[in-house]
Amino acid sequence: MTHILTATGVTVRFGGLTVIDDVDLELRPSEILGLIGPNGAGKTTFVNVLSGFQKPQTGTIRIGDTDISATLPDERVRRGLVRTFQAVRLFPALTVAENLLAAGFAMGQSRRAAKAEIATLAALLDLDGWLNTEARALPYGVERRAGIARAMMAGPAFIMLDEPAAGMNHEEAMAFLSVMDAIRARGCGILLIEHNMDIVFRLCDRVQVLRSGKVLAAGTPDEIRNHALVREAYLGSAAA
Amino acid sequence: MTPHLQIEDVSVTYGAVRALNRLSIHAAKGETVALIGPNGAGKSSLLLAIAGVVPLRSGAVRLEGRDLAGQEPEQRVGLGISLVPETRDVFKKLSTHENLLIGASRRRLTRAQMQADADRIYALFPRLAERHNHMAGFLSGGEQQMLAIGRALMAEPGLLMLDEPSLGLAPVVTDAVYAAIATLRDQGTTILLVEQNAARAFSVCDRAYLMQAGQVIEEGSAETLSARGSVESVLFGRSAPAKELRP
Amino acid sequence: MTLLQMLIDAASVGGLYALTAIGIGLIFGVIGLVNFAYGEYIMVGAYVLLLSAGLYWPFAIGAVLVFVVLFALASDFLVFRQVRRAPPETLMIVSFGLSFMIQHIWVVMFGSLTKTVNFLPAINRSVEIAGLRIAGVSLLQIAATVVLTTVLALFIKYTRIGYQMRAVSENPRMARLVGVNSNWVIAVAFAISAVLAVTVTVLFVAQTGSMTPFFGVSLTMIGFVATVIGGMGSLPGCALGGFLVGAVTTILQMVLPPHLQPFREAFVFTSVILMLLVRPQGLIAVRSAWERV
Amino acid sequence: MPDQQNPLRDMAAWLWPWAVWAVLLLVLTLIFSQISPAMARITTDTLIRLVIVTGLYIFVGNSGILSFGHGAFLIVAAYASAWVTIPVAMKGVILPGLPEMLRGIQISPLGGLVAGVVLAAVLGLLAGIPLMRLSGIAASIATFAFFIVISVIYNNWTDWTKGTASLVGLPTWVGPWAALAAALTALLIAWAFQNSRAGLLLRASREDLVAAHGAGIRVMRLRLLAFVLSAAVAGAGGVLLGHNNGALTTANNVYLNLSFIVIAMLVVGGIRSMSGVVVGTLVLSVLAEIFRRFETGVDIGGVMLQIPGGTREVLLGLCMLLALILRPDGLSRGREIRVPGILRGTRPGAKTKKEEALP
Amino acid sequence: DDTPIVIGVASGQTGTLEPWDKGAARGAELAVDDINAAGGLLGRPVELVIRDTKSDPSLGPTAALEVLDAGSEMVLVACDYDFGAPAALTAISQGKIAMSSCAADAKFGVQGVGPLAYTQALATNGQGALLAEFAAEQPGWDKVYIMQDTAIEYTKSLCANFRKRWVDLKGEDSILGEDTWNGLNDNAIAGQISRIKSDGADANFIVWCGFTNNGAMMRQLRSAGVDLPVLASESMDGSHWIEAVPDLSDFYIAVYASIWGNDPDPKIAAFMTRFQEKFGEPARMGHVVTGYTAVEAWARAVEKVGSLDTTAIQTALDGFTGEPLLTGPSTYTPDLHINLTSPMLMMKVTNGKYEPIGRRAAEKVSPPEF
Ligand SMILES: Nc1ncnc2c1ncn2[C@@H]1O[C@H](COP(=O)(O)OP(=O)(O)OP(=O)(O)O)[C@@H](O)[C@H]1O
Ligand SMILES: Nc1ncnc2c1ncn2[C@@H]1O[C@H](COP(=O)(O)OP(=O)(O)OP(=O)(O)O)[C@@H](O)[C@H]1O
Ligand SMILES: CC(C)C[C@H](N)C(=O)O
Ligand SMILES: [Mg+2]
Ligand SMILES: [Mg+2]
Repeated sequence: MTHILTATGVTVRFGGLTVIDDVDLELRPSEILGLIGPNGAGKTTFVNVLSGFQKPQTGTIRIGDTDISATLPDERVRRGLVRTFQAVRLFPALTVAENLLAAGFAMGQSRRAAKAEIATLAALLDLDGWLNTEARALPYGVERRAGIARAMMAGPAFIMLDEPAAGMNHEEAMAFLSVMDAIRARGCGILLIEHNMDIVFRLCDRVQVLRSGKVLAAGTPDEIRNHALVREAYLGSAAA
Repeated sequence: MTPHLQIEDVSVTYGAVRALNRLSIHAAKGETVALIGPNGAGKSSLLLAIAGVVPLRSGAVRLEGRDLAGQEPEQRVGLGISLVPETRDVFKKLSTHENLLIGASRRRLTRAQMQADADRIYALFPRLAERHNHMAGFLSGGEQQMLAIGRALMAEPGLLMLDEPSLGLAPVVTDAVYAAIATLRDQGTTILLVEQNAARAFSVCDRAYLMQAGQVIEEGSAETLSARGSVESVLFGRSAPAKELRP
Repeated sequence: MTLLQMLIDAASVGGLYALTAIGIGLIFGVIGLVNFAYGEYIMVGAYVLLLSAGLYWPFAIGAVLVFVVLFALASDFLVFRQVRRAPPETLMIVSFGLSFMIQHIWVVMFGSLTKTVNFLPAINRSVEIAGLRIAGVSLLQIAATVVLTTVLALFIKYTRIGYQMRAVSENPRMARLVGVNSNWVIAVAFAISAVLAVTVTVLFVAQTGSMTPFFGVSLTMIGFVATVIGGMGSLPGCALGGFLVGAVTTILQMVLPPHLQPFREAFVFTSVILMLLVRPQGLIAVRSAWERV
Repeated sequence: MPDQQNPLRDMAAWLWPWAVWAVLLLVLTLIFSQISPAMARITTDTLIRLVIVTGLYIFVGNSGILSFGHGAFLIVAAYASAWVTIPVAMKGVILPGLPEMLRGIQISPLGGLVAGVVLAAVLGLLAGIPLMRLSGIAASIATFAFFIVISVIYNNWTDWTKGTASLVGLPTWVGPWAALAAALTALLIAWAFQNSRAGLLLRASREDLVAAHGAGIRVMRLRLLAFVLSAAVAGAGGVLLGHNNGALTTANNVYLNLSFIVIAMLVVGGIRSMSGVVVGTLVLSVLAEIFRRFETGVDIGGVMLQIPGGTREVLLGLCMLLALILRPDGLSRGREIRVPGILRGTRPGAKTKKEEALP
Repeated sequence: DDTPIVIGVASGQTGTLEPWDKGAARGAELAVDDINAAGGLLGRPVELVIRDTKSDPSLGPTAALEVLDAGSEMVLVACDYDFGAPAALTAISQGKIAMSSCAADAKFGVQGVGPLAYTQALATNGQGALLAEFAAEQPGWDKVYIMQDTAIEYTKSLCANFRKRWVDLKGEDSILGEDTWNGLNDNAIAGQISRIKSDGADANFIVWCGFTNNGAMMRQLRSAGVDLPVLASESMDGSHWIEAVPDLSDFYIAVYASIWGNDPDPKIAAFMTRFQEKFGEPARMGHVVTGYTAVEAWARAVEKVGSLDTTAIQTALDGFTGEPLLTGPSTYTPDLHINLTSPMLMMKVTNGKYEPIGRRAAEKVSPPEF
């Protein structure tokens, strides 16, 4: 059977502030699920919960039937659940190639297999010329793509991308659509956080909208685009 | 008439990498100038060079005709130059409010004046008001971006440099930011705007430069540039690292 | 001996450590510099006190204050300013090298033998309150710690230069980009830490009457341990850490059976490790010590 | 042909940076050990310090955590070797408190070395399990505390260590050549580790711990591995130290001072490369020796040059500061010796091949 | 043949041991002057070569090798077993005699270094017994409180030996309490003082086995109002720390020689005057005489056998019985290369003034156990 990533009843509080309030989410293989919402809605925090960087007050995370709520982040990666960071966070003193190699090694890949995978991903994400550049010297847009490549090195079953297209211009963003398709074609489920609505509406199978930690709406891109509350609270001119 | 900002023949290198190559641009007082170019074109490097945190290898940065060589970054802030860096760099261990206050470091303000200025920022970004006592490091990505912009505005700069201000912002907030940029422009602030979303930038700018590989390749008003279609061709090219000085 | 007396003794041994720890904690937690040379500020002050021992005591302290503040500022200007952007381990070794150098300059000037001076013997006398004995110096140490911690914590929290200090320590480049004169702000922090060092000097010399060019080292070491277990970036944490180390030492000294007494330090430092394992961010962890992802 | 595989050449390229230092050290040892017995001893001292710095580097350089605790491994290994190598007759007099089993045996120097290294590694493992959970300055302070604990125990564990007193009777088999062999081995271990998978992963975690977790790297395990390896190598240095002096003592913070000197050498050389280890150790050792000579007086062209007593340390400190101010990333700037073009060929990862692989 | 005979000094001319070792080296210099003034040794002039170990035990062998390179026939090493042993081991491995000026641990000798190692100190066995016997004679000193620094072997061994002899004389019950501190770490001893005040309330005197930082400890003790007599030994000698204690009184100490210009032994008094003349300052510790004696003893043995043959010199040294040296009669045996019963000068301090009480030697000394 195909495994599904499920989160149920997730609540996160910081002191008196409830940042995520009883949110459920389901992500299937080969599916692109958009997670959108105003700034500070709790999207990144939710990804932190899924990836194990944030312990929720309540809630369970499952892959298939296995409860992974108690596992550490690196363990979840080895179970096929990877993420990128909103602030990218490459290993600054390592070259792009070494960044990717490290991710491959962490999954126990052989040097040979890792190198082959690096070549594939570099071509996919337009990183070829940058492989021998130290990560700290990368321009912002390239840094983001390298971050995605590093996450993909793990050969994940589910990938959570936190604003992957930030810092890309319109043309690049369109090229990026094909990258997403390629990833999806590998059978990988994608959780996509993005403020670029062009991308979200073109790419996603489903969209879930968070506001103030609660699910405001969920449905197909078209339903969301026309959802009155979403238009007002979030989309503004992008709704056009 | 001397332009407000004049960049003459500026080169910037990082070790063996040349990020800017004898580049010249200018901006008149009150003008809004956009810088457009693919990843690695050197846009951020240019803003950092103007702010004084990366050294020039050659050329000069002039503000109202005066060469800024030897002026420390903090002194340039005193001259009215303010930067919103693309890495945001909010002070994580300071509260939101303190981050705003520190933006006004170079202005001799009373507490009341400072509070009034901060309130204007809160009006622009209501989200920050809700989080004014939060440690900035705990803010969400977009909230940090708002804070970085707000902090720069607190300096009441004569020359505002924005490096991808819409990065990570929700569409409604991006609208608000661009509305604010338009207001500042109308008030006479000179603005240097780096933006990936060319159409968005063109909606507010008077003039734009197209940059590639550390050089200006085209210059003109928004209309002429988009009419010529050169924007697409530049932006769609594959990005590659800047040329090394040595083989 | 009563339990209360034991606690008082514990506090009086901890007093000096606490005072040292807040000085170290200010530079360490606020400016982000591990300054091994802090102990040398204390040390050089003691020698100024030695040389000015003939003066009426407020003048002697004044002389120390002027000298040590200038000394600390000079160390910042000549050394630390040159390596502002260096990686942290380099900064640490720079401060270590500086500390080493100052010690040996003092050895060349004064010899490595203990020097003694009978400074303010009056405040060293014990006072007895309700059968409990406490040295006057210890009372002053405890009072100084409490007052200085409070004043400084408020200063850092609420003044303009206070948040500028925190900004500079976190991101010096960005601080300059918003117009903070980081050199000035750091100089102020050094000057304040020098004032704290002088407090330690005065009370230390009054308590022990002795000095060597090396006495700053063990104080600094304990100061660092105290700062880290107390909680970096929190001055009350530093003070608490200092009191704790002193207290644990004293209490162990009193409760350990004689054949285990020589192992006292082993017990003290085992408990340091345990505390760190339980609370890696320190006892009074400031919220900013955590990083969100 | 770019795709041609040449394992021998790859191997040579891999070894090159190490080999260059090995030859240099060999030549230096050859020259200096011949000058005089005192000079030979100074050479030995320097090489032993190189072993210790290398040991420290294996952990610090790759994990990015500054350890003040490695002195503990020197102590533990040196005493372990002493227990098994001091002649039985002497042990009866010097260490009557030692258990019968140890008192009755005397094994070869090599056996002593193995005993020391193994005990250091075991201690590294036991201490590492809790300590490696910490990061940053808390980890550094914890290693420092660990050092104090071990040193205080050895300082007062009279039956086994003679407490604060010197323990004598260690066979003095260590000379320049033994030390050189040890140093080269240690450097090779360090080199192999930093280029291994584990080495890369650990360096990644040094750069960004959160991202490392996010990439699935098991940081604690890797740190522990490096810690144990580094303890073992440092322990070997401790054993050599003991058998070079013929006496051991833990009194008066000798190991604490040594620890700081060793850390200083590492940082001055450059904490992020093996070359830094060698450069830092050699430069500081040579400077220390030169200044020491000046202190006792040097005859230059008939003029007696002498600096006042105690200035040696001042000058040494000054040189250290200058080095760090001029080169904050260490004298080596974190770089390794470049592999010459003929050896590099086109190894996997080199540019040309990648470009051909493009669609 | 008038090539000079070289005597090497490899000890801590700077660092922790400076007050002891630099003094000893200067004492040795005076001895060399004396020998040369009297026509040299075996008709040859004598010369001193000094190398600093920086008070770092691991630099000992290097310093020793250097003085041996310079042709040393004998090597004078540090005033302490732990600091001196490494240099001494190097010297004897090259077949030369190693002398410590004042390592008082009996291990410095055949058992702990080797048959060619000697020390001029009075063993802690003797020092402890001497203190106990002195105390037992003082009227009203019946109950003792013992304070011991745990930082080095010397202080531990001193206190242990005092204890042994004292229990012999006055019984176990006369010890009211014992406590320790660590001189290298502790700055404040409030807890220990409180305990003296409670447990030691009935004590008549305190035995204080201290190493460094004595001024700080005594200052705290006295200002806490503990005015009991304090009894100490040579490691606490010296003019450098007493100013820390206002009007130090009721302090008793056993020293090798008085540095205050009032040594009752005219030979020593004269020596101290010469010292002051030669070096322009008074000696800082009585230990200077042991540096002198080290050279004196070795030269005496050389003269006796008329050669520089190490084995012969060793035999001659081992034959010393009550050999009159500057510090008093000195005795060695083939397996004990340290004095057990030589005399020391007891001094009493009142208002910061050191007054000699008189030289005495212990009557009953328990031999060292190894
Ligand atoms: N560790 C924390 N401590 C306190 N508050 C936090 C913490 N982490 C997140 N928050 C708060 O929770 C809210 C949600 O943050 P989150 O980063 O999840 O938002 P987001 O939806 O990703 O927003 P954006 O689109 O701007 O990235 C924010 O207001 C933030 O201030
Ligand atoms: N710290 C650095 N060290 C070395 N090279 C650098 C550094 N910063 C930037 N570069 C190089 O300088 C060139 C220009 O980079 P810059 O960041 O200015 O580009 P950009 O136009 O802002 O790109 P983006 O649109 O992605 O932000 C790039 O080739 C980049 O690799
Ligand atoms: C205190 C020491 C430096 C001197 C003492 N005589 C000893 O043997 O150790
Ligand atoms: Mg987010
Ligand atoms: Mg940029």
